[in-house]
Amino acid sequence: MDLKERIARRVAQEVQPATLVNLGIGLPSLVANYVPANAGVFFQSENGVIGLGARPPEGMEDPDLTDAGGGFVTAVPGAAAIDSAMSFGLIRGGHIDMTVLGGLEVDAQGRLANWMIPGKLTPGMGGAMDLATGAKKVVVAMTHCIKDRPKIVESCAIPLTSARPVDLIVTEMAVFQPTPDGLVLLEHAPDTDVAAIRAATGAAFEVSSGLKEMSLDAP
Amino acid sequence: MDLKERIARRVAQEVQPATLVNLGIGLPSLVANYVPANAGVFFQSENGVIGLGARPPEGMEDPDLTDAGGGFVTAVPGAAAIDSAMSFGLIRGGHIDMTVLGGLEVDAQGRLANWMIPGKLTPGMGGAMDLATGAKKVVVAMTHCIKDRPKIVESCAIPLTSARPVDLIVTEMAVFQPTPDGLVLLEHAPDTDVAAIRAATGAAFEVSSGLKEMSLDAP
Amino acid sequence: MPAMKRSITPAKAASLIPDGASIMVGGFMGVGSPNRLIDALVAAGKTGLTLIANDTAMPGKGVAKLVTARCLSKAIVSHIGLNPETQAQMNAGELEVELVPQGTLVECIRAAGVGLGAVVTPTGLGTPVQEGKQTLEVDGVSYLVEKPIRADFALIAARQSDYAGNLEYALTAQNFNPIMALAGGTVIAEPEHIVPVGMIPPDAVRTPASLVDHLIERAL
Amino acid sequence: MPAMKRSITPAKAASLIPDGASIMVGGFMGVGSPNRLIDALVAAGKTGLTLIANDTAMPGKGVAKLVTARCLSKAIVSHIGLNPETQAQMNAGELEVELVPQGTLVECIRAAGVGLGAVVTPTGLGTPVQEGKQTLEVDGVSYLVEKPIRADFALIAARQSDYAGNLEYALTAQNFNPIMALAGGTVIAEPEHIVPVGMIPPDAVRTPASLVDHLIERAL
Repeated sequence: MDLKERIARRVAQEVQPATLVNLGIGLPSLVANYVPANAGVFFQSENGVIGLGARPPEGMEDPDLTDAGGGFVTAVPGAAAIDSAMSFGLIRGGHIDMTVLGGLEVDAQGRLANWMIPGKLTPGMGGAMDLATGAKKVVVAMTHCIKDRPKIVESCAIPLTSARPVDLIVTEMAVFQPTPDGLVLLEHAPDTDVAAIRAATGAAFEVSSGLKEMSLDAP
Repeated sequence: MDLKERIARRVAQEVQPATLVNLGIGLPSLVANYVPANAGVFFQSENGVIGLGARPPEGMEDPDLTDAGGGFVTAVPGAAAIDSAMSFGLIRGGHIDMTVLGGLEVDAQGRLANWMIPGKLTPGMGGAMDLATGAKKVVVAMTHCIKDRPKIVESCAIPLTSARPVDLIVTEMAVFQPTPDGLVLLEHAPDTDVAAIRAATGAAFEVSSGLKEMSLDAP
Repeated sequence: MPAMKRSITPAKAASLIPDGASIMVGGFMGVGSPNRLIDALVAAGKTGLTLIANDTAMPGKGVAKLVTARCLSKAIVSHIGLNPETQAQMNAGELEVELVPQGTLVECIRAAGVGLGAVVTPTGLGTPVQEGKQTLEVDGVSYLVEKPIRADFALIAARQSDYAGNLEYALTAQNFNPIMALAGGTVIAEPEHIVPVGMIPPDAVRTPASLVDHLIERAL
Repeated sequence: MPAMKRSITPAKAASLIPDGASIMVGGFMGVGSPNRLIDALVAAGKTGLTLIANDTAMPGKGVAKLVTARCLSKAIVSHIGLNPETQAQMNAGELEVELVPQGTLVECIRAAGVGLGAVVTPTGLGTPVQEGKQTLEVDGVSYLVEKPIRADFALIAARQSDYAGNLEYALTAQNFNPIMALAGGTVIAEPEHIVPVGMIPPDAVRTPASLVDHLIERAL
């Protein structure tokens, strides 16, 4: 199981039945693979569809049905097509039960930075600022480090995506919950321990009294 | 020709071809009767239809197709059904070329009051404040007096509908244009003159150098 | 596959709404209102409700039944002119009426639904609507700051739903319904028809299923 | 009967748009963009345009052609990550790029279209998006005040139009199109099909005809 699959499996456990969920592009989009088809979950894609389905078989694409990355998708029975005002109305109005976003950095308060690296890369925020500010629950799904450099840091070196702390951070090593008193380690991966997590984390954190091992079973 | 028909005929001359027009309930709604069918005019009803048609024959009503007063209407080919947000988005966004509103009072600056009489009657403003503030051109269609009391007054005794002056006032006696310097009399009815209009008007007004007789031909 | 919703009776839906709750109810002069749900509220003898709606219709129609049955302590509406009962209860001090310009009303409901902090509008400036409100200057122009309007419950009428809760509306029965579906804490929809999931094309949906909490069963 | 519109060629439509104009263009990563009109702008060698769009797509698709052909002096968008040309021209100081959160972008376009003075939103607070902007406190909560975004022209893609200009959209090709149709000084729509007036049911219309100034003729 590669790191991304591990993270996606753990995040999938956060998806509640009968909810509306937005998955960011890249790693977060993998989460859909581990959500049971009978969970009654609707996936939203912010470009305008609620009820996103799997990639269509070759030769069965519709150029007018795509995800936020421009890739071909399908729609499940019961899907709705919406314009961008309704799409972001749902996001900003708190109608998205959960969003999963990728991360470049997260600070000790749990605030996400994921839309630009000054002087290097400026993809833009797209819908990330709206999702990070407006979704009911915000989960960051990211690798713990990039080239051995911790992505969870005391203070972000790059601009924030939102002043609102996220609700959960899931990496291949650990699960953290941001609280008003700082980060709390809830879970460690089966192949690591608190000391290793401390070594790979750039911010102080408390260890939950209920610390447990991360389950990698999909729900 | 009764007074209301006279007013409606004169207002109909203000309706430009190929425009979108909102008519208030009551007297203003009569204007539609004098707009040629081939003028390419769309009538909007703020409860949610663009392309309002005539009253349906008895036995051919649709309870889900009504005007702003709740009366049965039809829709012309090319009509669109819209929700209240789009309807008032069009009104407030300047997409209505012209609205015709009834009036209780209009002041010397051309500001309309038509939604309540304190202590007596409070129908409410409905969409009148939005129309008076947002339509591209606002025409007031009203009888000149009520029980010999002028409705055009120096200062309104009842609350204003909008701080924005209207563009034209049409009564059975006269046509006035509000300007930054006050009201200007543009036209007098065939059966009256400036002196009679002065006697029936509670506000000072200039007489246009191009004063002419009101035409009562429908366009 | 989306979550499905088992439809409930109007009486059951009414039982979810406590006395004193705020309710937004779709409809325009009685057209496009959830009539069986309104009847159930009257039958249950609800009191102290705050009504948010375009108008109070005319006696015997739509939300006017809530006025007549004295279910309301407050009404936030744009027009009461066709309902003498509203006017009478207001004048007698039995019903508080807050009049809001119709465009401001729908925009403030939308603002609550889409997470905006306020509506910034010229409508109402220089009129009694301005009283007690903030103004905001943008590029040298003054606007009124109107606050979002939300409610504990949104009671919606629709032409058709599927069992997921996707809603379609018809003609002028649409009016405030799709906007209110965004702004109610709990959204109860009363469709005329309920069809299986998959029967409504995605492009025909005006209110996505996720916004709807309860469906009223179709009339027999 | 509504006014009808004689459809025009993409080249004729492009000739209406002067160098230096601001244009909003529908589309999301190239999906739902008025492609023949974009090609015509490129063919006409337009320069100095300000583009307002969700993104700059990917090279060879949608509005990316305007970037590649150097038709633009400024782009107001939420995302440029899939178009390295945009990034390169920005870094070289040849193209000014203003990044706006996507929800704020669509809401500011809508605000311009529906006559609101500003958008009051929490999105962007405490981030670089806040720089130089007013904040507004409502009931003790701070929000960012974002200004309406309008353009000289809105260039819209639609699945179908009638000859009055009523527009229908399809699936995710809808995106910004119906909102931009509210906010362009002149609105030019490029439908895939144009049908006689009366063929589109009133409830299927997403952009009413009155908003559309010009229709591009259908492709052969």
